[in-house]
Amino acid sequence: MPILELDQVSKSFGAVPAAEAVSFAVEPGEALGIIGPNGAGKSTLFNLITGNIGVDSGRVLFGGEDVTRAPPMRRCLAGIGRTFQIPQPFQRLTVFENVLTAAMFGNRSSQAEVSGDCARILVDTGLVAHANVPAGKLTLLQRKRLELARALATGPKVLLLDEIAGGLTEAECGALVDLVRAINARGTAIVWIEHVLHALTSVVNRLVVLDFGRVIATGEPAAIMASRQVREIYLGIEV
Amino acid sequence: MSVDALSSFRVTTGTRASGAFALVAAALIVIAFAAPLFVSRSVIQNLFFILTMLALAQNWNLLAGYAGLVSVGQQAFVGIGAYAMFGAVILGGMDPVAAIAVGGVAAVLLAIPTAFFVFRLYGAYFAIGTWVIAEVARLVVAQWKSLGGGTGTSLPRDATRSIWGQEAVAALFGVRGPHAADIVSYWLALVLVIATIGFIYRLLRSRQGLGLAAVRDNQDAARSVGVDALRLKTLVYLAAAFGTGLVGALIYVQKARISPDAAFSVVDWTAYVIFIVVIGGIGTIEGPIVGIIVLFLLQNALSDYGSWYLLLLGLIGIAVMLFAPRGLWGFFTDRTGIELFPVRRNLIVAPGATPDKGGPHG
Amino acid sequence: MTLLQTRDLKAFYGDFQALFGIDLALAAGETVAIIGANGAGKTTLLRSVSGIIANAPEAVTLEGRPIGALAAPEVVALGIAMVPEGRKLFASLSVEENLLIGRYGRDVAGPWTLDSVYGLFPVLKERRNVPATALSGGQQQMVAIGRALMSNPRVLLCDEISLGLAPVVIRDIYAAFPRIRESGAAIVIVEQDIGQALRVAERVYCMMEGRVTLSGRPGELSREAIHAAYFGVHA
Amino acid sequence: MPPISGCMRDAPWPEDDGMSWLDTVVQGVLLGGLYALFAAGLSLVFGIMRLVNLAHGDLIVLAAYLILVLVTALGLNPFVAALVAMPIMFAAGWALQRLVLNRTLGDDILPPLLVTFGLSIVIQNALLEGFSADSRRIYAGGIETASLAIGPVNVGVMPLLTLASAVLAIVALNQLFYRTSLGRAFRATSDDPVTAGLMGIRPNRIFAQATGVAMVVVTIAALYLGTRANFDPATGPSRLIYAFEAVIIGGLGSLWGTLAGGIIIGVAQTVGAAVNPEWQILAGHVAFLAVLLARPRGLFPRAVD
Repeated sequence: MPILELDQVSKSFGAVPAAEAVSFAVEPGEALGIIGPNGAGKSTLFNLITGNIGVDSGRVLFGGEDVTRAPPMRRCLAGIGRTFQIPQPFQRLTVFENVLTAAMFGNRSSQAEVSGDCARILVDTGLVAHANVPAGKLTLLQRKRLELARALATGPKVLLLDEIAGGLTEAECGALVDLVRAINARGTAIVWIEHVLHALTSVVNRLVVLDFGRVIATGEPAAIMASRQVREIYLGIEV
Repeated sequence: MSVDALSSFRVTTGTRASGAFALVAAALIVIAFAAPLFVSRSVIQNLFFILTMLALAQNWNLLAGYAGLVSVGQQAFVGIGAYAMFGAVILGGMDPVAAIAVGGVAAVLLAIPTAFFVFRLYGAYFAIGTWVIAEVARLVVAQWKSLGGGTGTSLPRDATRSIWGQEAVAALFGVRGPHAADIVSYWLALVLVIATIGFIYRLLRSRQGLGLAAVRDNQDAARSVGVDALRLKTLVYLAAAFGTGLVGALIYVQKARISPDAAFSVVDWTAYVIFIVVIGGIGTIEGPIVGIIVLFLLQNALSDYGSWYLLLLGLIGIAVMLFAPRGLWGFFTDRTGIELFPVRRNLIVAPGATPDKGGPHG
Repeated sequence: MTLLQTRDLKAFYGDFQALFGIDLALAAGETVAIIGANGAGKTTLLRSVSGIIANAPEAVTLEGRPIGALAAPEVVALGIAMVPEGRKLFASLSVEENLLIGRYGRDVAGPWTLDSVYGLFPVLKERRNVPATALSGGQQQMVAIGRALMSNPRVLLCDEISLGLAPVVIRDIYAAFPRIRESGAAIVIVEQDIGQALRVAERVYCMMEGRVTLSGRPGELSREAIHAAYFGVHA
Repeated sequence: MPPISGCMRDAPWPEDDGMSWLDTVVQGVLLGGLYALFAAGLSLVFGIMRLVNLAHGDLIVLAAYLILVLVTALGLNPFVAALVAMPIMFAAGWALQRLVLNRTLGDDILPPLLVTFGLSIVIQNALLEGFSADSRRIYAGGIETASLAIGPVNVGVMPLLTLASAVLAIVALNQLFYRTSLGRAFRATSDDPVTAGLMGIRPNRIFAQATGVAMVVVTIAALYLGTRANFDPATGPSRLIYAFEAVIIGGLGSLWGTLAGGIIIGVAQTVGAAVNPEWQILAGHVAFLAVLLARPRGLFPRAVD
């Protein structure tokens, strides 16, 4: 039984369709990638899954339970962790407090119970040296890591990553890939929107291609990248 | 960056400054309780004014400074708390001191239905919505004939002559009845302020407090990590109503005379309170303390200038909000980093050590 | 004679540097394309030229005159009009009102009037009293271009006009560009769709991660060179 | 804050027969015109810059005192005095926005609320110093007591003029909004200030002009407030609340909705007063809360927040 399933999910803003009858499923522990040109509706899809935006029609199922109408916090408690494409830290709280908030509310537990996990997550994401720095003072790349750390702290069964590899150097990208692989290895399913294809394809085992809010192809990364149609639409190059 | 153990870490909040302050605060509290021994009755009455306004300011600051709910209608709970106390004494024959608790409960009972209305409004409209609620409460209470209707009423003489603890204090300090009543009211105000600040400080250091701060910084992000923003804000709205109701009841035990226009006055119970918090430093516990001291000094300096006093207060409030939005204490703490009520959770990791295995991510 | 020029143009979003010193030139009546992957800094460049992002005065010059520090209202008054990314039409204004507001800051005689814009995009004429956001993506893009033309600009900045549009619609829109060029306006097109950009531009700049990695005439640039400049070494 | 009892003075109605209910409703509609005038300025400014000025009621009272001074010092007729006061109030509103309120605009809701609340206290106490706490009235001569018989109902000239002025003001504002270049700039800036800058619009100046226009409407409201009821430095807040209730009932940013909202509050108050004179103001508030319960976004929501 899939951990996350979208069934004919549609959403449009005025005359412009953001998602049209999008359907796909994610098995527990799977790593799924989502690619598509800018304006294809990828980030909107994440907001539909997390409940920050309501669907016009269709259903969102989590672990078999219909969460289409559930508010964001209930979906988080159910096990959906997400990062925002443009980092949204709690500016005046410290890095440690950002992660602590997610851990305490995401797992409904006390500060004592989760402080250890938060410290460990900060080490994993390379932020422990900035633990007591207000999040507003972090660089953009550190804020991206904080997004990941905060999402991890909620103890998610499915982790939604939104263009988290953009702007990284080779070394940073490699480290991120290792971390995401380690998280996936521990059983957390991954759904990752990304433009840095070499990072994405080295982790995910399946790709979904979105264009105009419609799923136009799904399959193995190698097959997808080789297909003429995907390269032309996505890369805009007459190949 | 392999995932490995963090054997020794601890989370601290206190600082050297706050440790020292705790000692000073303890000493101040002892002196404050003993004050009636060595200060005149008029000083006691001034201290009562300072303490009750400080308690109102802390409750308003909890709402606006920490939960982002700017209410311009907290006078509704001052008025309801006071009138419930009057009702319990005049109609129920209760002792005024005991009736203070009835004031607090009545305020919460009013806050539950009104929360349903005002939480449909946002920002400036929430503010004015709370003001309408206060106006409705004032007009309804003005219809309550058995408590003097629009012109108001007074506590019966036998009630004010024998409030709880009055004879004991009169005997202990060798003072007449009314002076003893002032001392009892003063002590109650002291207890109420300590309880209010204690409750707010504990709340801020709790899980709910962290959730509130997260919602204040970014509501969408907070909801996506499991924080139920509406539930937290409602919790704070009810807590502030309870605290404000208690203070309202206590103020009118000491005044012993009440009228709808006085008990629900937006100037006395909201305008002054907002200036205390804004000038002192909104969003901090120390701010209102600084603010009430500044207000009291200004009041004494300008007392015989009538409306110039409020005019100046308004101008200072505007200037502070425009040029130093974190107020006098915010200005001080930004430069010195000293916090008397620290809330920040600091993670101290022993150098080189790494976390131990275990826990859901182990 | 160079009409518009950027000299060592830098731009920051807080501590994140988006542009690392861009040198770009645009002659009167010339059409230049800027291509590059997502996050290359193309939009940041246009926002700096149009005055949404403030810069050093001499970082951007119009006919030699420093305008880098001017705010958007002053820049449009000098004749640099912008078609913003994502079109950004005004929801509470009709199609015609969106066009009319295009000349609010610069009302000068010139080839572009309501009628000539409707001539360029006939479909807009019948739908002129409809709220602008009720139109399809392609029609909204036409309104955004028409709105910028209404100020009879000397320089037209177009940001990602093919974003999220079907290929056939993109072709319709680009079909209007020859007439825009004939009207004398110099055009800067920022585009992710390389094929479209190469067909319409006289010169091309390719950007990657905040730097110009290639520039020249479309005919002279090989596909491999463009590929490398677009994706960087590891493509 | 004593209820404006004076206002009811010029609407005597017989006690019991069916005519009295029709008359009560008509008086309510006319009173609604006054509340719509209070609300129009508030609705205009909120529609453009999402700012609610808690000193709005006090600015109306300030304008009333200005008209009073012009009438007493220069011996002008109140209507002429109002015309003279309009440009002065426009300039005052323009300066207030440019120098003070523009600094408070931004994401945080605290600054505009606390600054305008402070402004309300400053205006009230400045007026207290200048004019003392005595109740004042602008005397408009014979017209105050003149009345017309329209069908079965006896209607005062001033209340009729008030409603007419409200409708005219809203028609004028709508023309300004939807027929002029400045109106387009208002709406464009309200939709997207950054892109408005690309069109050559300077948002800060637009906001100042919007507040200036709102102050002109405030001056009209002040004329009728001052001639139909007593006022003193402390009557501002209750006017703000009626204006607020009319705007919320009508729906944010919809001027015609504001007129409807004002009329609903007016009728609720006259009906409430007919039942028990002490319930006039309370009935208005209850009507507001009822609408808020049923339609939280007001009856004619236009501005989509």
